[in-house]
Amino acid sequence: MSFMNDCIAETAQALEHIRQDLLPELANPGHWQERYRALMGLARQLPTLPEERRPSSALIEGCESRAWLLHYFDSVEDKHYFVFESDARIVKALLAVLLCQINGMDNKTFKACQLELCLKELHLTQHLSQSRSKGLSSVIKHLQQLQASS
Amino acid sequence: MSFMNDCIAETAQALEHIRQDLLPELANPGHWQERYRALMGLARQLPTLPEERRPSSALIEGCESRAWLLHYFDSVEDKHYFVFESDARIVKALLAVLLCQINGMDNKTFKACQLELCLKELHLTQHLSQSRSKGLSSVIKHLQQLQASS
Amino acid sequence: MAFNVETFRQQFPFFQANPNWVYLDNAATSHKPQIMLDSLQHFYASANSNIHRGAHSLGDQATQLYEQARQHVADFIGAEQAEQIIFTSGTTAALNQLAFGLMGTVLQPGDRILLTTLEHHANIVPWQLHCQSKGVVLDVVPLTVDHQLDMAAFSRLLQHQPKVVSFCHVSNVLGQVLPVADMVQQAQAVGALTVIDGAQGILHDTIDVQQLNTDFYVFSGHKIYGPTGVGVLYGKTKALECLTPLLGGGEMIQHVSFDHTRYHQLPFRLEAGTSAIAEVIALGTTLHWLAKQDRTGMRQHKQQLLQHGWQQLEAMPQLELLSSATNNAGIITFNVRGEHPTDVATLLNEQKIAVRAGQHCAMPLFANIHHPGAVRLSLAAYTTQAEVDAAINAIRMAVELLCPS
Amino acid sequence: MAFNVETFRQQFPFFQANPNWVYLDNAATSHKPQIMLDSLQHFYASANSNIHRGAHSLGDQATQLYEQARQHVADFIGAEQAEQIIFTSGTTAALNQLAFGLMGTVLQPGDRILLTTLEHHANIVPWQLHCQSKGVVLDVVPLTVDHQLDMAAFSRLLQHQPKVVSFCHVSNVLGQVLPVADMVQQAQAVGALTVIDGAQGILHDTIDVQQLNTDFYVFSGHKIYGPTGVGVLYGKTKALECLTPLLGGGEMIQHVSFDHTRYHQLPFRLEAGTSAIAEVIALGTTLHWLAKQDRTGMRQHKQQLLQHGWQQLEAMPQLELLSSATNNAGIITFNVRGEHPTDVATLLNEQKIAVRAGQHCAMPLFANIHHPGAVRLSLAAYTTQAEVDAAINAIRMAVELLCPS
Ligand SMILES: Cc1ncc(COP(=O)(O)O)c(C=O)c1O
Ligand SMILES: Cc1ncc(COP(=O)(O)O)c(C=O)c1O
Repeated sequence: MSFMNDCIAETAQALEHIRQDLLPELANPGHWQERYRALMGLARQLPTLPEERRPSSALIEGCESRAWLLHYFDSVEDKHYFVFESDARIVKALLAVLLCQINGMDNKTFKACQLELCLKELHLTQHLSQSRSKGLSSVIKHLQQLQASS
Repeated sequence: MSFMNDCIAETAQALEHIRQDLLPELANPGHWQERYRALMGLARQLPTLPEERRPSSALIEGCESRAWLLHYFDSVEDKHYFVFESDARIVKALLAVLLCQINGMDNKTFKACQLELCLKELHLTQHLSQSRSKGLSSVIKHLQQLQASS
Repeated sequence: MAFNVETFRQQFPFFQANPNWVYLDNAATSHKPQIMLDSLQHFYASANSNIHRGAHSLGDQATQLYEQARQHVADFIGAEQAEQIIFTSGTTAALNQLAFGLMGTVLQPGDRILLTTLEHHANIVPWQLHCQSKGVVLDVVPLTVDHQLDMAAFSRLLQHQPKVVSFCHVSNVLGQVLPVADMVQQAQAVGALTVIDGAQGILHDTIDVQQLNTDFYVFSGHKIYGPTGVGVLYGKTKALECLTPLLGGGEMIQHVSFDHTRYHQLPFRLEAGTSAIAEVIALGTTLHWLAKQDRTGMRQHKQQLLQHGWQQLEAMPQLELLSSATNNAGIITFNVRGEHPTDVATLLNEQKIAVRAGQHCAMPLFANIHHPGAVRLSLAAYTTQAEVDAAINAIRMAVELLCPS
Repeated sequence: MAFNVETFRQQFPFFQANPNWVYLDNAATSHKPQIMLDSLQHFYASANSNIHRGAHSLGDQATQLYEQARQHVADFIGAEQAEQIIFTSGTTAALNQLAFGLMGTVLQPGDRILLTTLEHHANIVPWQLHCQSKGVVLDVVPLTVDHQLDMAAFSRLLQHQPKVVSFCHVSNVLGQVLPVADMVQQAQAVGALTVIDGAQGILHDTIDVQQLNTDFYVFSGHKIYGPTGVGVLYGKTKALECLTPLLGGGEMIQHVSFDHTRYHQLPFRLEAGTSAIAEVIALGTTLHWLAKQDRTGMRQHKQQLLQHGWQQLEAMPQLELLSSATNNAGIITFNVRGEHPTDVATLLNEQKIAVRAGQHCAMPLFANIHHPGAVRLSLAAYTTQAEVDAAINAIRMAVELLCPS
């Protein structure tokens, strides 16, 4: 578990950084290239989950790319943590933008959280929201199941 | 065979009458009702082939109605004869108009006869030629096989 | 405001193009409203792309239009979820999917299927095609002497505990409307899955598949003002999950290797290959439009024409009417005594009255009622009283020519 | 006179409606010429009727248009007789008809079928669907290290005496044109029936099925400027006669009773239910029009664009090209090293370049060449050099964003 503990901590740190520094940047309607540069940079800040740590039970199937989402609940601290990976860089960045709004929440806040609103925060370009929405809504569905069972 | 001999003779007589008296009448482009009255009258002149004389080997399947065509070659007299029936009156009349041009032919003439031209002689209204053409061309095909094997 | 047939009719360009024709072959196929044509044009001319690939916005847009059509169809028949709508190439394809897809899952050797004598070949042949090799037995509900479905026999045959009961909503020959809700209930009481062939029924009445509670309901686009090449297979989710796909191919598949193939979820699992994309979208548009029309008014108008026509024809002694005036979706079927139906149709056609004659893809029915076929006038909401009157006059003329007194 | 892409392109209204887009997803579906749209409009607005019923002139006219379309298709591919053209709902449906229809007639338990690693799922899954229950075995021709079909292995695998050999004319992933004439000859020498999946091949080159001598050739309308919802199954008469119909229903039938059903002759036996009438007619019109275009010029133009695009992309060190520049029908498939193809497609889409990314319904191929998928640019005769250049610039931008140096 020690590797995963490190990974959780590292991810949490990166997500917190993303939430504070990068999220506001994405909210600025700039040139599309700038938004993607920000997204790519953001993806690069996150640790890589090695292949052997991507169990098929964590697989979320999107259109043509795959994503893995692992969830941890620290009952002592009362905090929800996520670790994730995708073979597509843009998907990984989008997951980061979504999950940085949730990671570290206490159980009560997590259960009450309106996940669809987090999606809005993504400020995606129009296309991105269309073509990724299928993949992202599987993630949202998955998270909603977690909410219900937490 | 005596019944069929009568039938062949009766049919031949009716067809001859049709060829001489009614065919020219059909050639007159009159009102459509007149043409059909002529066709119906013509069908009524022909003997009826009883059900038990309609072998399935003689069945020519058209669109939604059936026709039976029997062929006899009198090698002594060198003459081709036909006997036919249809459950649709108009089909029977059309067969009569076609066959009255062929019935009684000697073998040489029959083999040389251009059957498609006989069809033209039918002077059908436009629809009739379209919707009946499928059924009539099966008849023509059948006759052509007879030509080839005679 | 009452339903106005002229206003409705004006939306169908066919009638402007063919002002001299009286079209009473609506059970074979319907004409198309301008909005359906516009939908096809719009899609091909500006939104055309393949769907469900998600690699570019043009494809996303086309996918949205396609999935919106699925929702429109679901709304039109009152389905609980859009995913319960499977697009096929027509009623025939839908019934084949059912016959093939239930064999081996729901239907095991020795099991029984119950059909009725009223069925169209499309609801007979697919079952036959697979029954023999699978050892499944077909039972058939007979008719009463007055050509009604024998409901007592239906109940009796259900005692054989068929696994599947399949019947038409409306007979394409007689126009007869079956008591489908009652039949579904009886069939389900013995544990059968129900299939309703709605090819003729879908246009007759507003339907609500949830209220009907049928497991499956199928229909064709072309008979309900939509394009050719598309049909609908509705099923309850559980019922659809029983179906082995009839067609394998692209996009129905989650994973393919040469050893093994894993299917996608519904509805994609049952929609192999590139769908009839433009046709699906145009059908959705058409049904969305139709749902907003005065459907009660349309039905009443058709009933009025039916009664009017039926009474006139009943009064003609040379005619034998096969369909009845009550409980009829808008079809008058008859024969001229002693004459072949195709002769009658030929004479009507000369007068530019388009009807159908023959056995209407329902040979077992005609064998049962001992007619060689029949002439069928089938009405639609855009049919006018003047058209019905023209048809009646033309029938009089045909009778006069066929049976000179 | 040389082929003029601008003149040709003007016939496709999609481009006027979408002047800002560069459409390079032609292998997924093609755009439609005005003449195809006009054909649909004309049919629905003035000639609409059901076919093959023969009861009225409107139906006769529609039937004539439909059968004329069959003749147009026969002429387009050089079929001996129109009756050898079966209309289906698409390539996928045609291949399913073949897989289902040959089982039990040509294919007996223990028999073998030979496919290739290049196949689209539509030419894999239908065979799998029926092979298992029928005890028929699939063999697969592998690729060489440079992604070419291993022709030595093909010859070797033929020694197992497959009863059916089925392969694509052109790979939808790599654009590779297979030596189909040679393959047909080799396969027939061991007594196999040959199936060519022409979904991509039909547009590439003028084809002559008699010269090719293949037993079957199939393709979809929507990929060759025609409508969705229609496809073609060509077969030699003897080969078609081996097929058990996949679909049962109306008009394929000569006689139906509840005990027994007798089929009609070809082609009707294999066209159950109301066909995609309008789509068939529009496809016929489209192919008739296409046959009169400068097809050599079109092919040369596409080859020129292919070479131009290929050279530019080859020169980019971040790219790995999967398709080759020779023997290629007009598809450039590549990956940006270390990047996922969907990311590349997303960045191209932002620049309004429509391409496809992923596994292109050919998972076994990607498993074989060890790529998670690829980006595919597929060209058509209406593609301009300016479009290819715009795509190349957009790829440069995508690379810059994905791999900042
Ligand atoms: C080689 C090949 N075969 C088959 C198909 C399936 O065609 P359709 O989806 O039109 O049935 C395609 C289309 O993607 C293809 O490219
Ligand atoms: C009751 C019924 N079922 C099935 C069908 C077959 O429909 P389609 O030919 O559109 O597949 C028809 C159409 O004639 C019908 O009337």
